[in-house]
Amino acid sequence: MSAFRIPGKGRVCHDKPVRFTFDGKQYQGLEADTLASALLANGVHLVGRSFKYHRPRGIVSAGSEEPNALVGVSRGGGREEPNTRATLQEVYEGLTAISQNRWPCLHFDAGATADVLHRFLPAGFYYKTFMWPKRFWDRLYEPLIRRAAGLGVPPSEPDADHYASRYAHCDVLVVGAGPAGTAAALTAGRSGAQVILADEQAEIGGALLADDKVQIEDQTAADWLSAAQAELAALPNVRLLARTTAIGYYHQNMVGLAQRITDHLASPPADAPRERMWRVRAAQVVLAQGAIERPLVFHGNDRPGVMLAGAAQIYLNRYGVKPGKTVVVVTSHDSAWHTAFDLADAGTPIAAIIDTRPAIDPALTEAAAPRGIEALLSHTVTATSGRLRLRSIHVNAVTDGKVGGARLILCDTLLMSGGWTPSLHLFSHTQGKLAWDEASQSFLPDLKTEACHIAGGGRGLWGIENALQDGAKVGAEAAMAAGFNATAPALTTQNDRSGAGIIIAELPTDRGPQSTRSFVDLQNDVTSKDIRLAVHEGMHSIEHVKRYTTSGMATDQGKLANMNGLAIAAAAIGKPPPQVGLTTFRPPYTPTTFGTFAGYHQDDTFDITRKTPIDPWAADNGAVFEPVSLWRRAWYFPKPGEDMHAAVARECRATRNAVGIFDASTLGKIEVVGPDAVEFLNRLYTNPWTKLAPGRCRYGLLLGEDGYILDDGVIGRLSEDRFHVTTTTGGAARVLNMMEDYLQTEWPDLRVWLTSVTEQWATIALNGPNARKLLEPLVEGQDLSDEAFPHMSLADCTVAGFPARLFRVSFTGEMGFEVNVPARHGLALWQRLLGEGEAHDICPYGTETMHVLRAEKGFIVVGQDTDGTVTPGDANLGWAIGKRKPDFVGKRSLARPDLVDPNRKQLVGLLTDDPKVVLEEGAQLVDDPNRPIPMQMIGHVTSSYWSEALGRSIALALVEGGRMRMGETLYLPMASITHTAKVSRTVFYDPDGQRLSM
Amino acid sequence: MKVQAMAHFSAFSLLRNALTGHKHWPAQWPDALPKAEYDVIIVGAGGHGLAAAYYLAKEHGITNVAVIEKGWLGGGNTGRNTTIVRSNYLYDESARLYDHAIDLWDGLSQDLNYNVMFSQRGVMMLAHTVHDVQSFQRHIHSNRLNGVDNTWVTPQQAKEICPPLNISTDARYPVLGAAWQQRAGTARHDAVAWGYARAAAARGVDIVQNCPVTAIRRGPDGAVEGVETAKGFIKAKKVAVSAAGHTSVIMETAGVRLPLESFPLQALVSEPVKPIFPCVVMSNTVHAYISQSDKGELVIGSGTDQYTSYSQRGGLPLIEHTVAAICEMFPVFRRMRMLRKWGGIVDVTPDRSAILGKTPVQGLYVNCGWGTGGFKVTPGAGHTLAHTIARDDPHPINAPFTLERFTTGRLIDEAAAAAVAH
Amino acid sequence: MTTPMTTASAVSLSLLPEFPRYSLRIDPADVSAASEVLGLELPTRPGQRAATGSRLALCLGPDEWVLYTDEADAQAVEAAFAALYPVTPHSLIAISDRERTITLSGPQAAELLSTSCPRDLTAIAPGTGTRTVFDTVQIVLLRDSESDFRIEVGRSFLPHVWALLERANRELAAGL
Amino acid sequence: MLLIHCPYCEATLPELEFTYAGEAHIARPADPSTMSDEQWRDFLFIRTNARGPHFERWRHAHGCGRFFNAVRDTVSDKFLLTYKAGEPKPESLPE
Ligand SMILES: Cc1cc2nc3c(=O)[nH]c(=O)nc-3n(C[C@H](O)[C@H](O)[C@H](O)COP(=O)(O)OP(=O)(O)OC[C@H]3O[C@@H](n4cnc5c(N)ncnc54)[C@H](O)[C@@H]3O)c2cc1C
Ligand SMILES: NC(=O)c1ccc[n+]([C@@H]2O[C@H](COP(=O)([O-])OP(=O)(O)OC[C@H]3O[C@@H](n4cnc5c(N)ncnc54)[C@H](O)[C@@H]3O)[C@@H](O)[C@H]2O)c1
Ligand SMILES: Cc1cc2nc3c(=O)[nH]c(=O)nc-3n(C[C@H](O)[C@H](O)[C@H](O)COP(=O)(O)O)c2cc1C
Ligand SMILES: [Zn+2]
Repeated sequence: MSAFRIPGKGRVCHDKPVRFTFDGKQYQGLEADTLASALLANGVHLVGRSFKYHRPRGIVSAGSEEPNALVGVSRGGGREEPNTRATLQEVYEGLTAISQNRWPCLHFDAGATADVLHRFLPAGFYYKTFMWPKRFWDRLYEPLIRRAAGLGVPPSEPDADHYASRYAHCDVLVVGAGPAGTAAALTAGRSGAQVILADEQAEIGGALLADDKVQIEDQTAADWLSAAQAELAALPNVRLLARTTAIGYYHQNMVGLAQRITDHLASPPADAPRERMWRVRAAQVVLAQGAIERPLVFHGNDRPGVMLAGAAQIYLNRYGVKPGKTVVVVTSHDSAWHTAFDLADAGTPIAAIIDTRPAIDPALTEAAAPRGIEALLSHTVTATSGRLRLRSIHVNAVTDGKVGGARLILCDTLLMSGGWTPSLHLFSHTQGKLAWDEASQSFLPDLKTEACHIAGGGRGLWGIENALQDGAKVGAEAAMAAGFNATAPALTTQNDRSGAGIIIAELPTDRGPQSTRSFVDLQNDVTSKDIRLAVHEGMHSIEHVKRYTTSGMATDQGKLANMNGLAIAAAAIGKPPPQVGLTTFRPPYTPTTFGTFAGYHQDDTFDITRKTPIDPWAADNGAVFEPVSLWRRAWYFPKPGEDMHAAVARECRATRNAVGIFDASTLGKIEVVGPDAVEFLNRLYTNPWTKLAPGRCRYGLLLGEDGYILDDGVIGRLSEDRFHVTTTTGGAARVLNMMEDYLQTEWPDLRVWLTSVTEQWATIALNGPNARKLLEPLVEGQDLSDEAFPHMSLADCTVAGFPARLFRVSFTGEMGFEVNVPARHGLALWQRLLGEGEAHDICPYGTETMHVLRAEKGFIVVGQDTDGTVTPGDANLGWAIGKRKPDFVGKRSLARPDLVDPNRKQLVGLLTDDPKVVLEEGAQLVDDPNRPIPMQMIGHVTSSYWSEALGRSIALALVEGGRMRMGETLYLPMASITHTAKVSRTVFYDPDGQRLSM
Repeated sequence: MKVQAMAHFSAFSLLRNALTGHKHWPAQWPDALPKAEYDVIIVGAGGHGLAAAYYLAKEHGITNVAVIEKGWLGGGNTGRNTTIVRSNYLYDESARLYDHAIDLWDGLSQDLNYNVMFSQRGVMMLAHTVHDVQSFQRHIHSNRLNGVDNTWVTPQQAKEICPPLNISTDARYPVLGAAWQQRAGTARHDAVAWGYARAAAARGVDIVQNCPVTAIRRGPDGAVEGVETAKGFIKAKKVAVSAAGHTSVIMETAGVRLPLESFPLQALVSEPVKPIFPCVVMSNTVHAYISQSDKGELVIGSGTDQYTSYSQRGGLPLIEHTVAAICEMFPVFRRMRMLRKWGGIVDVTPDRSAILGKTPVQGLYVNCGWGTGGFKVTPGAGHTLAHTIARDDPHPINAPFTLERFTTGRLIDEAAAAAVAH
Repeated sequence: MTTPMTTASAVSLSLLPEFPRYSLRIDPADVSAASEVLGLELPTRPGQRAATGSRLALCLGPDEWVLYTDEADAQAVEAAFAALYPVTPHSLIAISDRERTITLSGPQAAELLSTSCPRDLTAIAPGTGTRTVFDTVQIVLLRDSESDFRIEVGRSFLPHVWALLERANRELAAGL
Repeated sequence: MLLIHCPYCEATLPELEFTYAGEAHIARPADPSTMSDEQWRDFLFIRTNARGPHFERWRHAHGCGRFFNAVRDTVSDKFLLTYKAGEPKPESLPE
């Protein structure tokens, strides 16, 4: 046991030693220690280096507000992380931590030369320098700055852990489980309300964990807390969440909680997530976050050994650790006196208590005397010394505002308290208004925007009894607001060490303003001088001061710095603090891992991958897939040794010469039913539908109201009142939503109903001269002859014994059928067709072959040959417009001046002069390749393939005035070569459509 | 005309001032009280408005100018964006405008005598689908012929440029390649606003902060007479509104309704770490944008929320999605921590391109609609806006960005072409 | 997908085979006609359901219901509505294969759902159901008892939902 | 994440079930062909973009499927009111 650990004291397990290493050296801590308390117990204060000047830094706080004690923690397997707060990380057997932002080591850091040069590196120095010579910025200055900046080293391997999430709904969410929060949760819990109580500490209790003097309801704080914990745990309507930080207060009482689940365990169970994001929706929220102690700003206030007084009390009473050998306290608030007394009583010599106040409660000085503590009122600290650990301080008397001569006091620990700041971060997330309280020199909650209540230290109350009673009262209010009957118990205490204080940011000093180095933001090395410089340079908004100095922008987000920074800035500006105001608090309350935000969205469940019923066959048969919207689709089916080109050429040949089989299940399908179905389609699609006979289908074109092509597909009329509409794969959801929108809001009088059947049907396309031969024997209930079932027909029938909706359509120019069967039968039908198809040289093909074959026929793919700026006319689809229809969606837009411009880009074919050259999709066209850059472009290639059927390349392109350029030679300047191509019609293959009935 | 002496910023002046305790730096911009009348009033002290004021003074000799800001200068989107600067836009009009901006960015620190930390670390736009590839190739070819650098890189090359990138072919959104613009990069957002403010102020421009413009006043002939503000009426024959998300509210007071909607756009930073991320990576498919600032934090951008809002907040689900996407592309970042997230109000037009030029009202100019991507154009927008105001006639570069295009249908639809944000 | 088995599961999950299922859309004014045909009173508030014999109807929206029945009854349902159409137009579409059904049962079933479903599950009483989302996937959620739920999910979304449920189920079993 | 009251389901439900559908009360003209280019532009593109109470449409897409109207304060993001599609624009708004 080390000299700094008090046997038997605190809430740590004295019989459960735990070994860990820091910077490679092994230490021993106790179970329930944090890394910080364990290091302090081993006499280690120096734990890190500051951001800018690389100054040696020690542990300042005992909570999540810690700016200095950030370490790298690793447990192998990609489980390494930078910037972990030693004050929150619990020790476990084998914990490995290292210090950061130092080279070569913590005790000797070359980066500390920045400290020597600090005069040349004031706030914003980089805005004023590094501009000459200009080219040095990218090559020299910036890389140097970057290397010096940053804190820890980022992980280099993928994280092996996983993360979880939960939605929760409750009547009352209590954030913070100090006396106020605990009492609130108890009161609300007893009323029967559903309660969640969350605290970011490992144990609930807050201030009670560190107070062994106070008696509550005639019990010790520890006993009362145990009873409260037990009662809360036993209430079925209460959920207790320790190690859980409320990170953000979002709209309408949704609070995000980040729960740390395994970081304190030596060997976490495999299925346990590391962290979990709770998204809690609460009817009422109680914010009982307590208050954060303010550091004091004075010359040399950043040395290892200088610590917040409240933190020392926590280390002493909760962890049984003494902060040092000889302690001095400097304060403007009573609370630090009690810390000094506790330490003295535990055997730590207190050299002096320095209080800036001229007069205080005499009870305090009276209590100091018998403990042998020298009490120095109206005094200040003007300097400190010691490189890696505090050695001494200068203490001066202040009389009538004048700072007297310095007296040297030797000490290794200086505890400071500048008073307390109510924690209102979450309240501020709601855009609730704060009001300045002159008496406590702090902001208190004022106008609320959400159903929330603030209790305890968060609204400036001091003392355990106040906190308990306020918590109980607010807990009852919250429960009642949520509709429960609650009564607040009267909780009484003895030995409650309530007190008072004044707020003081900067200690009086005898030093000239230029020779002080008084830190306001410890991590970012922002001094009071920097803040004054910013104001001096015209930064009169606190937001400018923040950004110019970076005060409050470090990983503690100004939890310690903001109020002191404000006080100093306000004084420099010459306005009272409330007129200057605070910067905005933003989520998360404390830094939260990306993994927690990502939750389950990791690896296989990062995003949905939709697969068709036939996908398993494709996967088994070597398909290469491509993602199309959320779907994965078989792209092509290479045989061993084939590249994409060879596979696609083979698939194309087979389809044109025999029969190809294609999984078209991803096509969107909507059934449109009702007496007004035809009218509905007339209004929506460009085409006329009235005359389409049942049993027949037609290509349909859908525009946005802006006149540009939005989607297309085949629409079949099943009966007078019933249509089967198909959409593109990516457009399915969008089109259905658009249809519902028009139906519900523009034309509610139409009697039509829409049902998505995309997933109801598996769709298998058969294309090729052998398609009918293959299919005919398998079909029952429908004659497939040209007469009975011509191109563009549909029928309900049976295929291979499965109920089917059969279309005769073709997207390839070959005779084609699309068989829809209930999805459960899709795979069986596919296999059956493949089996039967062997005799007909069947070949499965993927989306790439489908694209080639349709391009040979000049069929467009919406989204590839169109891009949201293409009209039907541009795409040669003027024929698809019902000329006599008075209106349809997008019609009016087509008459706008720019949309009737004859020089618009129009879809044409392109044939390269060299038939072997396959153009790049996206290649730009010019009519004169000899112009200088910027060269005027007149179009671009939208689709381009090797056409196996034609034995040459083909392409589609959008070209200005394209249809008037038939036969013209255009140029495609590439990086190192210019291709030439002639404009052609878009139909390259079988222009007369003879193959459709072959 | 009161022209403030601007202290020259340099390593030497820094040294000299260090020796005298930094007591002699003048204010970077004085707190101006509004005069009764100006030649030109610019509403909104974002980067764009300040840049316009600077170029009015510098290039057109018009210095009787006020920039009127409702809050603190640079506190709008200029102070809350992910600082991506690039010019590899598809359409000729956009490419010219954004490339004009890059030309101005290059040398801006020296021009303003303020280090705006323009860092040409390169921007990589990842292609995850065949469609992405087609679209990016179209951009690359178009850019080349427009003289804008943008090249295709393979997944392996992408990984060499950006080592944390996951290029596994098993990824849900595998990297099929990327468009890479080397001249692109980032700049320090605050410094841009401050640098322009300081340089404009030094040329006599008044910067009036904490002074919301409540209305634009028009005379009996319909022409602009000035602006109503929280500090009273201020006269000016020329008023330019450059108020990003708030533009439509102000323009409405002049009777001009605009095709604009204001959406929340969120961004976040991680805790600062040692250099790990050398360039900018954008993925439009998963809506995530990332770079590392000179201070070491990862700067990450998200997509817009679905509903319009002026709350500068935005929702949690979107942020969760963005962070998940970042972790998917860079699995080493899962243990990194989010330090802070915030929102901005971005003004979006139907074609996702800006409106920059004259309005139907005599003497009223507008610069808006930059949506999720106008930081990069700050110098270019300011420069051409100044030209438009000074000559009452657009610069050829901003001439296509008119309001009329929404009537004629001559849209500049970058979004339709590529679904590109930032 | 065959019915997978989970190990170390806190909640027992199973996948039901396809069964006859219909989407019924009809003008709210005509509901009684449909009720008559169906032989059960169609509930008119979203979330409510009614059952008789093998037939169960869940109201999803003001003019939308999902109907369940068994194979033996399917033809009868279709025929009855076909006969109704000329008098009272409506839309009845077979969607037996559109979705798959996952059952969840066990005391922790609601907790399991809460890992990805944003709804307040206490507000979904046994004997009711609703359309909602699980993660980013649209589902229909039916609550059969305090501890028994059904999720109906579009078949291509099933693997995603299933994977999430399994992961979360293991997590519940781990107890942390 | 917002909470939205669906006037059809008569329940207040998470935003994730809803999709935003733009400004409300912009009826599609009965006969677009009679509209001038300017009028048509206004219909297509010009929006109020109100700062404060905003009349807008939402769809309970993953619920009852209905489009409905809402008044939401775009400064606080708070819903003041929701009502069924087709109902008139409310004359007064709740506090
Ligand atoms: C999260 C986020 C990420 C982004 N990422 C990028 C990116 O990576 N790259 C990129 O190029 N762009 C990005 N953008 C967009 C970019 O930030 C903006 O397009 C750009 O900053 C706009 O500059 P501005 O000067 O026009 O507007 P702002 O900087 O918003 O300036 C407008 C000013 O007008 C003021 N104002 C408003 N109303 C009034 C009034 N009534 N009276 C007086 N003053 C008024 C405002 O207070 C504000 O200061 C991003 C935006 C956001 C929000
Ligand atoms: N040195 C001292 O004597 C001292 C110090 C502090 C408080 N107190 C006493 O305690 C009383 C305050 O009691 P209280 O209950 O208001 O505060 P508290 O400080 O006892 O409890 C606040 C609790 O909230 C938790 N918390 C804060 N933010 C959180 C977040 N975002 N998410 C989850 N948990 C969060 C903290 O971990 C802490 O446990 C004061 O009135 C004072 O008398 C005494
Ligand atoms: C590029 C960039 C980097 C930022 N880096 C930090 C940072 O390191 N620390 C920090 O606290 N905030 C950082 N911020 C966020 C700002 O603190 C602030 O949130 C943002 O400017 C929006 O302002 P608001 O939150 O005050 O509304 C950064 C912002 C930007 C745009
Ligand atoms: Zn609903």
